[in-house]
Amino acid sequence: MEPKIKITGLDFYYNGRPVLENICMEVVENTITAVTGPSGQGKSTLLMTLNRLWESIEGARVKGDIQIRFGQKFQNIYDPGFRVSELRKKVGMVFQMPNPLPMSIYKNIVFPLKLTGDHKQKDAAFRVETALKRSFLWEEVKDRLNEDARSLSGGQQQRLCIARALILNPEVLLLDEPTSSLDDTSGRMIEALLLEVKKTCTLLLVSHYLDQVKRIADKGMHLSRGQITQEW
Amino acid sequence: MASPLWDRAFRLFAWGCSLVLMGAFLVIIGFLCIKGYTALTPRLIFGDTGFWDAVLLRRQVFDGLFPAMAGTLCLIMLSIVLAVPLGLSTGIFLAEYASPRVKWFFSLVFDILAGIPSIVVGLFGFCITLFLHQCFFDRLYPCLLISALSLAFLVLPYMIRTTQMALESLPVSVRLTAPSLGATQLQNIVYVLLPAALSTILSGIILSIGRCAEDTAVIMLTGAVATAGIPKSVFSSYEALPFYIYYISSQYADHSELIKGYGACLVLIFICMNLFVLSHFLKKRLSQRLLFRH
Amino acid sequence: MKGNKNKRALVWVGILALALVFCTTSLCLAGELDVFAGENQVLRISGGTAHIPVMKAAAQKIMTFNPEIQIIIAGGGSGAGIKQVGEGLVDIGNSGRQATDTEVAKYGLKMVKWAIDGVAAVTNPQNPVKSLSSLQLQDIFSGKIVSWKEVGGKDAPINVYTRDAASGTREVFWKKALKEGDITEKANVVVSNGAMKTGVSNDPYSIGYVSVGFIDDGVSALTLDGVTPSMASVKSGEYTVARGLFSNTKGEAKGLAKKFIDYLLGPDGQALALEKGFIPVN
Amino acid sequence: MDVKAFLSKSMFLGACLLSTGITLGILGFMLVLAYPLFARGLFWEMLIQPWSPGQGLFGVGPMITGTLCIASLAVVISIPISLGVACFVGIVHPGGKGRILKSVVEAMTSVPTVIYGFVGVFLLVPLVRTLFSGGSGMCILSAGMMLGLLISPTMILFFVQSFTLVPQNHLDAADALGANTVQKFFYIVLPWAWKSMVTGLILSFGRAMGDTLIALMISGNAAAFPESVLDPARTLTAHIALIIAADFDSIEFKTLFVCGISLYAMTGFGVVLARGLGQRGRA
Repeated sequence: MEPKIKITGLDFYYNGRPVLENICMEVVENTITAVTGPSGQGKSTLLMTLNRLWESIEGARVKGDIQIRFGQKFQNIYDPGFRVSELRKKVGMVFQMPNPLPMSIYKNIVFPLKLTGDHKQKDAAFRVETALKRSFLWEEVKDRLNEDARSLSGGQQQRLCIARALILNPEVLLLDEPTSSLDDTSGRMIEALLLEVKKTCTLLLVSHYLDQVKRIADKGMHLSRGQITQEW
Repeated sequence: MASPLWDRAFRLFAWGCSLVLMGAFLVIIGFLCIKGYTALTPRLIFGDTGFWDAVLLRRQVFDGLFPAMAGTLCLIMLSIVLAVPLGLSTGIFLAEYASPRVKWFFSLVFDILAGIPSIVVGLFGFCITLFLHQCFFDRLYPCLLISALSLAFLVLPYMIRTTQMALESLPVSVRLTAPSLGATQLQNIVYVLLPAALSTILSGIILSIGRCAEDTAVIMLTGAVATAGIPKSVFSSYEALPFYIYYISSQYADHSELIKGYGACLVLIFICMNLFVLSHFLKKRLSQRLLFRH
Repeated sequence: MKGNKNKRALVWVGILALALVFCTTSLCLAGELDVFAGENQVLRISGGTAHIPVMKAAAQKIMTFNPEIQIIIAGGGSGAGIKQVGEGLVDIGNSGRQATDTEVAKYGLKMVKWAIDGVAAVTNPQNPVKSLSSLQLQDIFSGKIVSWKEVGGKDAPINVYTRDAASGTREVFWKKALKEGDITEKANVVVSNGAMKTGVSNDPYSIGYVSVGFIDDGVSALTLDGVTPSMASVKSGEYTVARGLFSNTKGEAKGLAKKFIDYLLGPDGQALALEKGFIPVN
Repeated sequence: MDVKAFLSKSMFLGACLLSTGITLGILGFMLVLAYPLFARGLFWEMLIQPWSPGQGLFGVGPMITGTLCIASLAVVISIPISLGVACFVGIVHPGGKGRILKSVVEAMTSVPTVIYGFVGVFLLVPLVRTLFSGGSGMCILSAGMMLGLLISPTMILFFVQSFTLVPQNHLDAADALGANTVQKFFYIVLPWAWKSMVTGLILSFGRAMGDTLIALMISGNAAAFPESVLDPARTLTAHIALIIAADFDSIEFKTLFVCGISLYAMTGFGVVLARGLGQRGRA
């Protein structure tokens, strides 16, 4: 039960307007931490500060300190020497809308390896298979790996996106309302999947389904007007 | 304006204008077809030379459009080859790297470039040639390369704008996917953004090809001539379809030459319409399926 | 099998025979064109638009004989021809007027006159006015006379057509027919002899001027002071608005340019000039 | 990896600067070549003086007048037609018929200008000549009509696009209140879209000014100040095409740069104006 992420005094401004104010929190290893709250209160923004994805947004600015423990050592992810692409390989992210790239299923999963130049290695196919198995998708797609990923159903697409994030074996996985665009059955499947993933990964889940949070989260916090108002 | 009379007048106006415009368009096309359909034979293109002799460049074609078509083709290919890398890179810079202020400035510059009349670009090309000829290379004349360069300048703003728009209009979900998996900005552009915007960019390129195919003002100042045969190098003068049409319209010697002019008009319209349809087809993003399977 | 072999041999003999016939006929036909054998250069010609039909015909003959040669022909007018050959932009610059002394001195031009041509005032064939005096012509072009009625035609305004500043035809017509009088600013400006002919033949109330070589059914040549412009009257010197057609080179003509000019001066070239309506010099 | 990122960024920036250099280079080159005229103070005079080489006057005043007349006429002819067609496409029949018409209009944008010129020479000019007997038929009216036809598709597409800026809920509200088409157009569409429409007008005007072939082929090219729409006229663009063959050292040739700079300045001004409008329209 060691902490994985430590956030202290985090502020986030968008076009000079504060979105997050003085966030302090800790996330424990191999747990699911849920962030709840009304929409438009900075939940997604909070996730984006953890993999610095906000940096591609025009007019955004961040202040504060985020430490993530890789191996034994905590590192400040906003350290000038810390490479963004390395960070994002270790901190995966899954979005609200499934976002398969316009290519085949196989190419989608192998895409992160392509970014590191590993996709030509012999074990690439094996790693794809493993990732797909971990995200409960293998049985459904093993015969159609060369089909367009956008031909899958919504739930399948979301699991594909999780598989794609998992292929790099991230230590942290950020999930931005991963089930809100899906029907109940698909949502339940994703939940089961997340509980599996928890064994090897630290999960930070944004959700506005309270019952979902109660079902799978180990810890929760409520975000309102850019501040944490409640923790349990 | 509440009375139904107004409403009817308004509809009538809209109908009337549409009919006038369509009428004018049909009259133009119909006029060319009626006058020119007799010219639409292989002779129009190859003159007295046989098809294979002409295509394999075994014999020169006189009295035919073949050299003009070949010239236009060379011109298009060369200009596009020159304009695409520059236009694409500039568009990428504006869409992905430039800050809003920088973007504002450069867009203004390229809007101005887009507004410059083509003949001014031609004048620029001509004077540059003259200048280079007098000062540096006395073997440099107005030629295919100069025309292609000038045309490339002409279509550059279109290419920049299409590329920029295509990239900027990509949804955030596509834009953030690769970075969230650890892609660098360059990887994101090369692997995700450009492929996703490709169909729009391609349709822009094809419209630029249309511009190159139809432009007359630039080429008449920079190297298109009445008789040149098939261009042998990029430093050679050349014939071009639109220039041929212009030339015939003012200098036809007899009726048969004029008929050839009508034929040339039909050929040029046919080419431009096909390019347009192709670009339309691409814009409908049918290409995505074709390009991304596997 | 044997029959087959024989057949094949027969085909080969046939092909050889055909090739032989081809070679000999082309050799016989060539004659004057022989000098162009083995050349593979580019010859650039520009300038006077009156010259273009002859240039095109000659180029077609030469390029058919030897496809390796590329002859590029552009218009532009006499002024452009002289200027461009002087600047070295083309190999041969055509002009429908003699180069001025300053031009000759500045560029070291060599002029070769290969044909004589008249410049005739022309009107639309429908126009009843068929003859004018010099004075009337000058007044029409200067804009003093604005209606055909004043010179015995219909009651309709006169549409004057003229050429652009680089034209040699214009220069000659202005000097010899208009006696250097003004040309009205309201005149329609066209860029070549061909364009002039097109313009005049399509406009019933027009007047313009073209090289005699361009006169055909589309336009009618005006009798000027009682002399009808024609090849005969130009040749005899009776019709005075005439000029030489020149091909100019920078310095003494060399290589392909020389061969081309020699060809124009030879029997073939002169025949072409005659065929296109000009008076050969030889 | 960082080197790669830096290199690629520099490359993209370089391309952008190069493209910009071309734009400014065109202007710079013309200014340099026209410098002798500036130095002698002739430039500004030339903008208004008449063209009569016989008297040593090389002004491009008639060409500027001709350009403005022809382009204005083209826009005046084009506005009602474009408005009507745009209304047809955007408001009266937004569905099937409108979509078909819009496709045809889009296709019209790809018709080469030289074709319009060609048809102008052999169809419109004789027609104008017969209708208004007397003139040569090569006049401002012919050129204006053909240019009007040339710029209409662009203008229509611009208008249609401006109409789409009108929020759908406003239109629904008007429908709910029982407004008829014409009321919807005047009370809702026009107030929303007029700025963008004016932008389209300015850009079309620039396009009409910048076209060479139609004017060169059917406007008669007379270098006098035109007095009526049936007079021939010469545009700046046609002047460039006509004089380009002149002696490079002559003053005639220098006037080309006066033309070039005026055209550059006018179209550039139009673009800036259109942008200004567009930006205020958005704010």
